[in-house]
Amino acid sequence: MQETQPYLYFPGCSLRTVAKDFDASAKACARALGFELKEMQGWLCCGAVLSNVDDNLMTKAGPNRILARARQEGNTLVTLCAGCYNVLKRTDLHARHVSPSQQAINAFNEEPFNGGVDVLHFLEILRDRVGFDAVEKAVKVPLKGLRVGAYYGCLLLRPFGEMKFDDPNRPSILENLLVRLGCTPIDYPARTDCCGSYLSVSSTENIQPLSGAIVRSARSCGAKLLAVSCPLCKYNLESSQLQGINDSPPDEFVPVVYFTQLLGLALGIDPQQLELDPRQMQAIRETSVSTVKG
Amino acid sequence: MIQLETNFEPKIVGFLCRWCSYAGADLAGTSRIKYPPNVNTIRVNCSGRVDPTLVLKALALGADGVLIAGCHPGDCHYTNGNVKALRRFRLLQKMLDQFGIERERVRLEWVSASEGERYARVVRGMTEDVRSLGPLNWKARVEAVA
Amino acid sequence: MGTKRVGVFVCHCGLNIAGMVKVKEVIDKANKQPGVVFAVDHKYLCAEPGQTLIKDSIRQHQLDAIVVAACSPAMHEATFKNIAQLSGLNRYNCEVANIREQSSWVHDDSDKATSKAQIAVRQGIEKVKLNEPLQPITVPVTRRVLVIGGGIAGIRAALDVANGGYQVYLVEKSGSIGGRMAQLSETFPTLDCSICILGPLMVEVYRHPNIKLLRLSRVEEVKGYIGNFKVRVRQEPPYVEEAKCNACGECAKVCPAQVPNEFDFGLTWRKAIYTPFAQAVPPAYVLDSTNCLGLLPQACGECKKACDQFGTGCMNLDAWPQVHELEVGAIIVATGYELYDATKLTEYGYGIFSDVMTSLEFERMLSASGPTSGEIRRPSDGETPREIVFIQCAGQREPETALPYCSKICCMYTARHAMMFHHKVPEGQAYVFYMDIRAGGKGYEEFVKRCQEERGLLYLRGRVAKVYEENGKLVVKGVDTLSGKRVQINADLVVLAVGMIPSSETHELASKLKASLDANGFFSEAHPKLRPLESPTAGIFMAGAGQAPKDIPDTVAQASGAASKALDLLSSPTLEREPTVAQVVGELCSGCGICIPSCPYEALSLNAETKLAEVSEALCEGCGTCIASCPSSALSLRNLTDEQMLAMIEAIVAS
Amino acid sequence: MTKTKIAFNWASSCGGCEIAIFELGTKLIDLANKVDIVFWPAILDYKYSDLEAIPDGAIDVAFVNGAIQNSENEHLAKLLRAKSKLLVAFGSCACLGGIPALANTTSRDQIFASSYIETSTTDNPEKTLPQTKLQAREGELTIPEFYNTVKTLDQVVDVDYYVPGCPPVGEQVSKVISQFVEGVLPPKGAVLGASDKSLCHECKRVRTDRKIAKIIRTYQTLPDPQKCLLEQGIICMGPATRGGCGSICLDANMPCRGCYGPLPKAIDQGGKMLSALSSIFDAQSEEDIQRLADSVVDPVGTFYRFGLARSLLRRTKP
Repeated sequence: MQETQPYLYFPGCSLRTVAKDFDASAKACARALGFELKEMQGWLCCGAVLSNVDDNLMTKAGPNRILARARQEGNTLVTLCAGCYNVLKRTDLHARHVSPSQQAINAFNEEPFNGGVDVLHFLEILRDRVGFDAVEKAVKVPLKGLRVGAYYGCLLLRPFGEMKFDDPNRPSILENLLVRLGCTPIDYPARTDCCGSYLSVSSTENIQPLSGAIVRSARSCGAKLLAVSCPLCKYNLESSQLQGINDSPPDEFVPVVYFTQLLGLALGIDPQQLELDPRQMQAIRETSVSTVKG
Repeated sequence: MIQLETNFEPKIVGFLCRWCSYAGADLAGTSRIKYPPNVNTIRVNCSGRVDPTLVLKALALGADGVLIAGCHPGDCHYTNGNVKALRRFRLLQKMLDQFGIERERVRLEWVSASEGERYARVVRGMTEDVRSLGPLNWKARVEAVA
Repeated sequence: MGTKRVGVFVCHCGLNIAGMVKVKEVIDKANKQPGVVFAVDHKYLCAEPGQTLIKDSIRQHQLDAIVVAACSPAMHEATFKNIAQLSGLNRYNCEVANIREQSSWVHDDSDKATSKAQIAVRQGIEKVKLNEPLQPITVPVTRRVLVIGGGIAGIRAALDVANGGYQVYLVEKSGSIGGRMAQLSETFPTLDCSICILGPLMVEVYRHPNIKLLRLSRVEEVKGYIGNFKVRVRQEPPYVEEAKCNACGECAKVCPAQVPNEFDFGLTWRKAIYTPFAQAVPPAYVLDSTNCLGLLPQACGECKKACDQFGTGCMNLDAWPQVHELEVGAIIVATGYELYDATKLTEYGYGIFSDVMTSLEFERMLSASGPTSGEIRRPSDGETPREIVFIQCAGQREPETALPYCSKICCMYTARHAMMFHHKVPEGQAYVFYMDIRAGGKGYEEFVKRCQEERGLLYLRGRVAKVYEENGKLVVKGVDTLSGKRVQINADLVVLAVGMIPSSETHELASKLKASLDANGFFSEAHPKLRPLESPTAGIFMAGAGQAPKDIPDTVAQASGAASKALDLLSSPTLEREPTVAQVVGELCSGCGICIPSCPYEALSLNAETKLAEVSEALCEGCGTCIASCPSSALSLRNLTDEQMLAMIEAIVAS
Repeated sequence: MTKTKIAFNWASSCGGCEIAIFELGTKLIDLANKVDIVFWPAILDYKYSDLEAIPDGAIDVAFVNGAIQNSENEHLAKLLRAKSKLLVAFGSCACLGGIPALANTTSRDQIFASSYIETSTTDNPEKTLPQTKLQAREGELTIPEFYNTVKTLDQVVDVDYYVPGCPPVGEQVSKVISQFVEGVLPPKGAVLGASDKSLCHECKRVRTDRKIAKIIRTYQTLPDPQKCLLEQGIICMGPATRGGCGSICLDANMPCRGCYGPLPKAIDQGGKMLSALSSIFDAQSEEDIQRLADSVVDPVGTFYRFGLARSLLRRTKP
């Protein structure tokens, strides 16, 4: 069950800046579950979702370079950020068959890449390699009664034809994990709605209607906490509440955490190490019947 | 010995079963799907008609590859002629390994009457594989080392 | 044989061939081949002038054999063989070289396409030189027809053949004929009551002296060939004597076993002993042994007691399945359709939200004989829905996730559903999400227009992104591409126009029939334009939605067409078979017997005296598997001998 | 009457064919009265010069056994061809390449390496390999050039008749020779001393159902002497091999190895046997089929034990 050999790991920009907590908690969880996340050599920005634009080859150069380098070190690459996962997985798929665009990219890059890196999400490692049973066995502090709304967003799931990660309309992988941690996952309609993504940069006013609606939907279905796997989603879901443009009173604030942080707590890892802030901890303690230390 | 000729065009003999694969090839035609012209086909009633000896003969005569295509297992117009083809093919493959003839050169594929796209894919794939292996040129090879 | 005078005819097929293949060069190359005394090209060889050209040239140049380089032999081989015969040649002295489907249409380099065509022609020349003149083998025709499937297609086909004076076996897997049409309430565009127009036909089938109806039956095995099929049909016992049963229903009253009624898609219940529906034919009860409390050993037997006491005593609980060995000359496949599994369309939440239903379930609800006797009610709480959303193209025209094709009838019945809803719930509001309206058909466009103009009926051009439940309502989120606005409807009921797929057992049946299926699992036709009623496998014809999604008029038309095809086949007592069968060269055969098991038709045997192999020509299908297995090369396939194979291989390799 | 002038010669062979002629025993004496043996290095000392001295076409019939594996074999074959009216390929090696032709699965270099360097019994520190020429005190010494590919007799000279067998069985040999003495001969190119039907035709074993569920090798079992060996899972070349040998191997409860060569119409003995054998594999699933195919150890050596040089491919890929 437990993997010993380290997994090659691509952190991505956000996990080095705004999402250090995602990175830290994931690494801590991995260790607790008996495997290592080995950071790949010379990684660079995945190009984010830009590289999904087909006519812009330049944006594809980066991810191809990343995968070409990863290929040196192995043939699987683990990601945490849903955005990086989406970009890298689709870049690999695209590279697998010959196409003019791929040839152009390979002509441009110093090292040609023709696919063959299995880009995996940390969740897939937990489910397919470690196994949820093993995860459940490793749980020290079941998060009993913690009512969590899993939020997927778009990038993990779509386009379905390429991602094939989970059912794009009724995904379940996060819920299945949360149950093993003792949580009570909340089903709410907006689980897979778009958070607004980069509109938070270009046109902030559009975030409220989108992310706000998601938070409201989750709250109305009884979620006390939102679990995500994407720094941008997290930012949007939080800012839509913090910006004050959210009608909801502060006590109805729904904290947003990374699924790895909940996993960490359940595995008995110290909240500081998981970089959970007080507000989040408070929300967790309030609702979880079990005693979460720290 | 054999110097690789530039822009080498593989010569491939294709034995296609009339009910599935030949119809599939025709469908590729009616659908105007493009594929390389390197396979000339011989229409047989069933892939089970294809005697391994004929494959050997084609190779000895100078073919760079041989493609045998029949109905998917279970769909044979003659119940299980394709299974008999498979029995012969597997043993033939083993023997061709000993003769040093690359597996890419002699292939058995299942192509149904509705799989025009698949037929085109098979031909593309095989032509490219054989092209990268270079000419077989059996007679010359053998005489070169007399 | 080698000294045949061969003529080569190269067809331009307009520009289909000449546009890519350099016909002149093909001619020149052909002229250089030994044995070729004449070669000519023509714009359309298959048309009258072309055929005349062939005929005249054969006479003029005393040709012994011809090669026609044109479209695939699958297209016009027969035509060209006929013309050869008309011109005094043996029809087997004609070969077709495929330079269209397998050359001009699939290559874009004119030179390469041309040289490939030249090789194809050379193959034909080498082969035809070694062809021997043959006479077709004549075999008797069994003048009976098997119709598989008792829906409207099967019913129509069976009646037409039966009225034509031949005996028909009609095999139906369920307890009654009628099929899908029996489940419909009305039919578009005329709004006829479906069962009212179907019912009489069902009864006609039941009463017809030439039709033997086998319900609860399945085809187990199909042997033989066109004109002489041997079919094994297994019939489950109804445990009720059809003739005696008067459908009094006493048995069902006492039956303790309740099961969801499949005829109503589980919207109602039935007993383990039941009649499939009110107008079922035959009008007799059926015991479904899988849901019965137990027959072996008998667990309850209440039904029999009731039947003996109050009914006609027509029950027999010790009945066994029957196996029928049928001999028929033609088979008509009318296996119909099912709906795509709507639970796979997770965005709509079918199977999760009880008020999301399929169009066929809604159809039952509209039906006067249905679960709500025609009233429209929400399954969840029995309330009358006010806001109803119809989603067209559900799981259709979606190559990536569901069905790539269009089911053709959904636009029409959805319009009808919306209209019926509005008639039954005048104050209600109906919304229809559509991609585009496909109303090709007599009176169809007019019908849809009428519906669209109905008050309280709103057509929205766009797709639905998701459906979810929120405080007792179904929230339907979609987009109206005409206004460019996202729309959200809080609906009481959602109806999915789910796509049609071939019946579940189609693939299994197809491999028994050796009939090929298309990429979507429907029966494929011999030619999409010219032979739409025939399977590529001779003697098998198709009718109805088993071949492709279609509406009732098309189905009925196709059924009558298939029937007349079958009648045509049966019209003569004998039929000619390809003589290109296997033969044994006695002096070469050593009687090793390797070939015997290789024949799927038991056409090979060892002669009792000579101990040598011999072929029964009537049984041989000419697959040639035995030829490959013969270590002495004593077996050969007429007009596809090893010599000919070698000649063709050489033509390919040596060029 | 003038006696028929006969020559015997051996090329690359084991000498068994010579023994086959001795097998005639006392018949040899009667033969000696009818014929006049002008060249027979196996039993009398002849030099090339003796053969060269014979005027062209002076020999009535020359029997050559053995395959052509070196330049001497070829030289003598050509010489005899010139000197003789009729040339007969005698025995499987001359007709088909025979056992020596299994060398066609490897190459001269590999053969030299194993014979002169690798084998444990070899002591050859300088790794000296056979040279065609060598300057010695006595002058230039030469040995024949060893060929990469073994050939059949008719691949180097025109052959009139073929007598297969490893070796050809005794009574057949005497029949054949008397055929030549009496000069009653079939058209050129005919196979003498063998049947035109497969061994199965004369095999006395009982055949029931043509099915093979598994392949066994002779050392793994004691076969039932009554039943067809093929049906017992032992690969018997009988179906694809000419009869006429009197099925002596089968009488010894051993499978036919194919020494009498391909049947008249068969394009390729090995290919035909492969097809026949796999055709009766009792397997439907991909796995079972693969398993059965894998259980055929060394297809080339089995199906072409005697016929490799005469086969369609003739040798493995150089």
